[in-house]
Amino acid sequence: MKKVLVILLLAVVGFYLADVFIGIGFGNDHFVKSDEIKPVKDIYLQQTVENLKVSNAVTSIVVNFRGFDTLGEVTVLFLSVTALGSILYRKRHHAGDRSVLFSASSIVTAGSKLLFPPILLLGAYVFIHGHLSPGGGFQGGVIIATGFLLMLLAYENYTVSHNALSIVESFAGITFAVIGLMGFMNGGTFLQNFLPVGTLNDLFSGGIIPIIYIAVGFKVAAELTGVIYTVLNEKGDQKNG
Amino acid sequence: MDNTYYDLLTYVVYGSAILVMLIGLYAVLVKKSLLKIVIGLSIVDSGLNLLIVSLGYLKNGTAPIFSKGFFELAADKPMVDPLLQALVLTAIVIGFGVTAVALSLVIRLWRHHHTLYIDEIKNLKW
Amino acid sequence: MLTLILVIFLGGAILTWLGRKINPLLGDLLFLVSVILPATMFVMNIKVGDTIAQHTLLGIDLVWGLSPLAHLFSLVVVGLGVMLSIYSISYMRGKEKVGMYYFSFILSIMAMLGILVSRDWISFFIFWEIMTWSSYLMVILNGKKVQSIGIKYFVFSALGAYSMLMALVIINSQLGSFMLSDTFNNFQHLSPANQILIPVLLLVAFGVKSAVMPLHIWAPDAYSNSPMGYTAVFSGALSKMGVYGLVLVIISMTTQLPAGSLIRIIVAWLGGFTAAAATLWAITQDDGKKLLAWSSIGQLGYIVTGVAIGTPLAMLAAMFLVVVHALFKGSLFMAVGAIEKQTGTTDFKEVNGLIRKMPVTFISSLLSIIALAGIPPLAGFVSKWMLYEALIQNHNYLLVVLLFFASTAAFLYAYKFLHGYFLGQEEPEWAHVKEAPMSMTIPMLLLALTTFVLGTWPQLLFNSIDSAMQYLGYDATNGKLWTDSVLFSQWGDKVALQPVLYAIIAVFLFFAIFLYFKGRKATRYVTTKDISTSGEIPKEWENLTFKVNFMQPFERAIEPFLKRQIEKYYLGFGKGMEALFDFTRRIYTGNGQTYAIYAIVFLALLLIFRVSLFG
Amino acid sequence: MVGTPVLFIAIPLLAAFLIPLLGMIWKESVRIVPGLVLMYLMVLAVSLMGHVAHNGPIIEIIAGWAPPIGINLVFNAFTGFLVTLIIFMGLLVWLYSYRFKSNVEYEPARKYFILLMMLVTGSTGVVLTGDIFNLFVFIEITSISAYALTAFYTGRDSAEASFKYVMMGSLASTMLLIAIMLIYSQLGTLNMADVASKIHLMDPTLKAISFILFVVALGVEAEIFPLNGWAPDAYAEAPGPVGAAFAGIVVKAMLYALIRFTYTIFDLSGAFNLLIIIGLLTLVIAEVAAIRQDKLKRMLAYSSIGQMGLVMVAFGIGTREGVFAALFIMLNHAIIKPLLFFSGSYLVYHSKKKYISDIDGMGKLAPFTSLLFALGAFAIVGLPPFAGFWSKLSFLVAAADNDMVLIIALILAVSIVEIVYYMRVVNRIFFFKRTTGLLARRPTFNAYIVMSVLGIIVLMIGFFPDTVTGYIQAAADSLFDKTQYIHSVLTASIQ
Repeated sequence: MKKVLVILLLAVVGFYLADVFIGIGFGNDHFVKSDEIKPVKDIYLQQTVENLKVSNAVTSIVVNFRGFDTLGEVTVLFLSVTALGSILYRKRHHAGDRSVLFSASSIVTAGSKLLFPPILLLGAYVFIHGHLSPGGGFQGGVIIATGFLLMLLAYENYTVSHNALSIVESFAGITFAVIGLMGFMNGGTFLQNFLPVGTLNDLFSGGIIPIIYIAVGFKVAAELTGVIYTVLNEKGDQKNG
Repeated sequence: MDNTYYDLLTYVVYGSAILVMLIGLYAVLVKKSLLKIVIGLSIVDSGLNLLIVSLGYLKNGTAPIFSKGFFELAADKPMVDPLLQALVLTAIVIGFGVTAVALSLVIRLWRHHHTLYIDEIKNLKW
Repeated sequence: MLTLILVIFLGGAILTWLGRKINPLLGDLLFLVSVILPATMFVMNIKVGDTIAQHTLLGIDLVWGLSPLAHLFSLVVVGLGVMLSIYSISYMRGKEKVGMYYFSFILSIMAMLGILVSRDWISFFIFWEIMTWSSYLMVILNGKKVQSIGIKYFVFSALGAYSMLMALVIINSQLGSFMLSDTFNNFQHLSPANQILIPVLLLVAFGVKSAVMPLHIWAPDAYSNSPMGYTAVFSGALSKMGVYGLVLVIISMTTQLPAGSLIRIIVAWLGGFTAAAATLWAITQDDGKKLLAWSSIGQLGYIVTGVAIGTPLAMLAAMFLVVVHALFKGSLFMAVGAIEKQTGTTDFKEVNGLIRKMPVTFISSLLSIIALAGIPPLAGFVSKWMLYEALIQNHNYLLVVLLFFASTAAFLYAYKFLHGYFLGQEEPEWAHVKEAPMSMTIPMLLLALTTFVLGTWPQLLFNSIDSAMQYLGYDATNGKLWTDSVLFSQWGDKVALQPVLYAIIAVFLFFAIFLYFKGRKATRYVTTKDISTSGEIPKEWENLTFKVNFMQPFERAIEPFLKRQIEKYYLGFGKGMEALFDFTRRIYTGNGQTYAIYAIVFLALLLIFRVSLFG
Repeated sequence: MVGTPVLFIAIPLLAAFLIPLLGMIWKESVRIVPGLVLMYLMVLAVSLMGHVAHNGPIIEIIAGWAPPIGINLVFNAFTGFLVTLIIFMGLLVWLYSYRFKSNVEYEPARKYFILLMMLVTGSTGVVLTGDIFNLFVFIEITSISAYALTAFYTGRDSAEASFKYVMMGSLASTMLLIAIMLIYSQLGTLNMADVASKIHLMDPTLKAISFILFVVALGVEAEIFPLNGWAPDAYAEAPGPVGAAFAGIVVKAMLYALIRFTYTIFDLSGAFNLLIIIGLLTLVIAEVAAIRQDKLKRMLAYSSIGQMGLVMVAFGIGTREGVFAALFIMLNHAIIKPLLFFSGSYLVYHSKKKYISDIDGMGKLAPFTSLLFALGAFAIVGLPPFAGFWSKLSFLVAAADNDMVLIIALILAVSIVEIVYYMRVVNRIFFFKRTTGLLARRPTFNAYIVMSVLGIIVLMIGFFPDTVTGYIQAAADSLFDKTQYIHSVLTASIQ
């Protein structure tokens, strides 16, 4: 009975949503046709080439145009790690074993060991080239974190130093915030670019954008690893916690 | 590509994105296991992200990257909306954060109640 | 100056409360100072005038002044306040929460004066609410039945206060001013609906405080539950604030209305019913406090009737009764307080024959009871006479019958009161009881004597009343208004003295003789246990005082009326509401999933009704 | 000037990232640094308020892109008022928690203070930001901190409360995102002022639907009736100071967002009626539920929800006076409700189940705390001469000016219900005999200071309401003046 009602309810909501979005249309220029409307995406696309010399427009938006959002986003990640720690916190004497109790086969362990460095390298590549190619700090960070996840799954006794994680995390965060504050130099604004932008499609281009994205990469990697580690260690050893 | 193709695609793309959201919502509203509810929330997020990304698509569009290849091969093609992609990036990260918190709460609830059956976890009411 | 006085009250209240924590004696001293000093300053310095002090808060002008009407009431407040502050020192000695008692006492005196000096609705309301919550603290001070009696009082007060608040914001929105004078002068500019709504709301507001019939149920419990030292203020002065408001509404508002006379007749009848029913209830009480509480309600009923009739004579009677009731009821409550203090109980069935133990208390009670019952030489008679006369002049014969019935029935409880405490067998249990200390008996006696004086020389008060009535728009009568009454026109103000004095002398002689004989015979104690029974031996604990079921035949006669307690309906309503509330809160099922469903339902509803919401 | 509005966000974030490092060096710093940051922000807020009063609104441009391209922060009389309030309350909550949490170990303490600071920062960001999507980000920052703080105590049912909160919160954020996308898909901009200036171009159906989605999404956080199931649980199960922070900070910020959408961004005429309807529903249901509670904090929570309903009705009046009244109620509520939570959480400190009956006779054991609780109770039900009266009066005056007689009557009737349950508690504190053997816990020195400060403010607003009304009036004018807002944002440039 309840299921039927819920389905009816969802049908109503879904109908209205679908109606709206199908009305908007797919793949066409959906903005209201009016002289007053100048979609900001056009400005972004234009400025990213002309002013920032960043070829990946998404990156320039994420890090520069809407860099403030990204600062918040990074904070959300940081907070969720903190929240996780606070929610799952236990007094030390509750310590037991790690919740992943099986031991992986030797193929997995050996393979993981083999794969771990390339994964890290790939992650680093992705976030270093965030302003040139698809990808960036978040994506690279996630890749690196999967490397750690692999290791944690493969090795029962693999540990990551909490202190190291939190130092990396903090430094990355501080870098972001401090670079943002350095924008105030020369009468600029928060997060404003103060470095030379170079030429389009160069590795060293885009001013502060790559620097921030690298910091974001480190931060995301550290935080995701932290999340995984905390959850895996729920019930687990508190050696470093 | 002709317009009827795009009209059809509109239904398919938006319809499926919204369907994914509704499936997630169904899980949230009906499934009794906390874990399934969290999964449902995360499915809703995915559907939403699909929806947003597809909203930014343009006919014949290309990725919003001014790489050398773009200037050489596709300079005449419109670029899809980079802003929506950036927003989706943010939304994904935030969704991740919320899911992590929700899962950790599920762990906490399991510790206390030794059940994930939501009808049994209602000490706080009225 | 006025501001200073109120600030002294406020500061005094806090200082007293703090002082009490340091040293009880310091607290007592501070208490006396912070009542008497500003009260004296008020009497000495504040003369009748329109604007004495003005403040602006929140862009609203708070104007304070003293109208002649308010001046009349302020005399009652100050007089009772000072007397009771002296009384309270001894009364509260050795009790708990004395600090809070002092604090609330001072605050409520301040609030009452504040109400009287308010020339705008906002300060009126502020002081009204301060009065409410300070008296509320008194009602629950003894910690008994706090949740039922206290909450009942507060709910009704809030009902009244919020009616007033609603009325005054409507007034402001219509007339653009919170000033009392603007309200009364521009009353005609209100829309017809508001012309009815506002007086009705205000009548509810003031009706609650003056305990008019359907709104009275808080009063008996609240009066009897608060400390006696304060109940005198409560019944004598605080309830008069309701009367003050009623006077303002009825005279300054309803007279401007076509439908006003209907409203007034209704209020007058409500007052009459209150008087009659409260008297019946008073008769059935076995506790002095309760009896007096009901009696207060009854007397307020008279006053309300007088105000509502609104002819000059009725008004005069009502105003006179306002002052006199404060005096004699104050004295009576003090007497009960003294008895409570000395014996520890106020139950008629337990306390007996205190006439010789507490003679001063007895004398003052006697005087006050006579005044209460409306027996000629004392002030109660004057006011009641004038009221009947006014009603007859106004051709409200049925109402006269009702009030006369009430007045006659009042003899029964008046007698019960006197007999219950002071006459009857002297029990050895109370042999040790002594007269209350001087600081208690003297204020009591003073008030009683004032009643006596006013009954004999009523014109002492008439000048004040007369200027108050002129202020309300009655014809200027140069102090001759009261000649409307047969009572005085026949006798004349000067001549009135003689027959009254004869009467007084006669009464006193009678009592002197009575007391003499009573005193001579009192060598033999007849206790309640000393009783012959036909075969049954009464047990130790059986209370065989004949005051048990004293009025049984009478009670049986009026039972059908008493059964229809309004309180039951209110209680039923309250219970029903709480049950409904309890049902409502089950919306919050505690299941997170349900909440999520609510959210989606809400979304769906909004989506469906989007067109009707947003066009 | 000692800084620019962006420091409200940047400094706490920097500090949050620094605290783990500092904590490795000196453990006590995790408690102190958030306080120092909040103190600095308080100074900043006050000085910026002074600046705004003379020089008009400050539009902070971020990353060098003038609106509508980049994100911007708007610090005008309205947002400045709320920011000052939020940071002030944050500071008090910190001060109160400082010793309250001194018996907590280092790890949780570090997290508690970081989360608390981020709760304040997120709320500040919600108020300051001039960008719809940025608003979403800050709402998420606030919510995640709130989820974690709700579940901070491990012993009780806090995880359950928090889980409900997460469920509702993430549904809300989904809807918020859909609404933002709808707006963007039509107008091609995310800047609030820009959206507001172009909203008339939008298709009415889409406009209404996106507004509905906003209402539902923000309504979850702003605790409007059918969406507030999580709220009483979260308030009741969170640590005392966090409950205070919810009432004093989070709800205020979230309600701000709802109001910003109603007043500035959308131009729907029916929106005000909707606010009144949901406000009344919220008020009535919450107060009705509050009267039947047997746990103190839960009762306070419902009361808080009810007050929010009242604020919504006041905003729904839609006149300048209505806005003034709403802001005044918000201010009073932000001060009084924390006072009640602070003192209340000491009154039931040793009680296991936190029942109201456990505070019988507390007046003797803990006179100061009890007195302040009573003061708060008197003030919140609107008894003169305390703070709540003036806001209630200004609300009623504003409502009466719009001929909302029945609504006034309903609200006053509900106020009677409110009086009943508050007075029942006050009666229990002062006039009941102690029935349990539980002792009172002596408030810490900091808690004394915090509660006294709040008590003094309550009295001050009660006796001299004009000390604050100037700011509220300026804030109301600023919210009401939509064209000025749009103009000042869209013409902003880098100085």
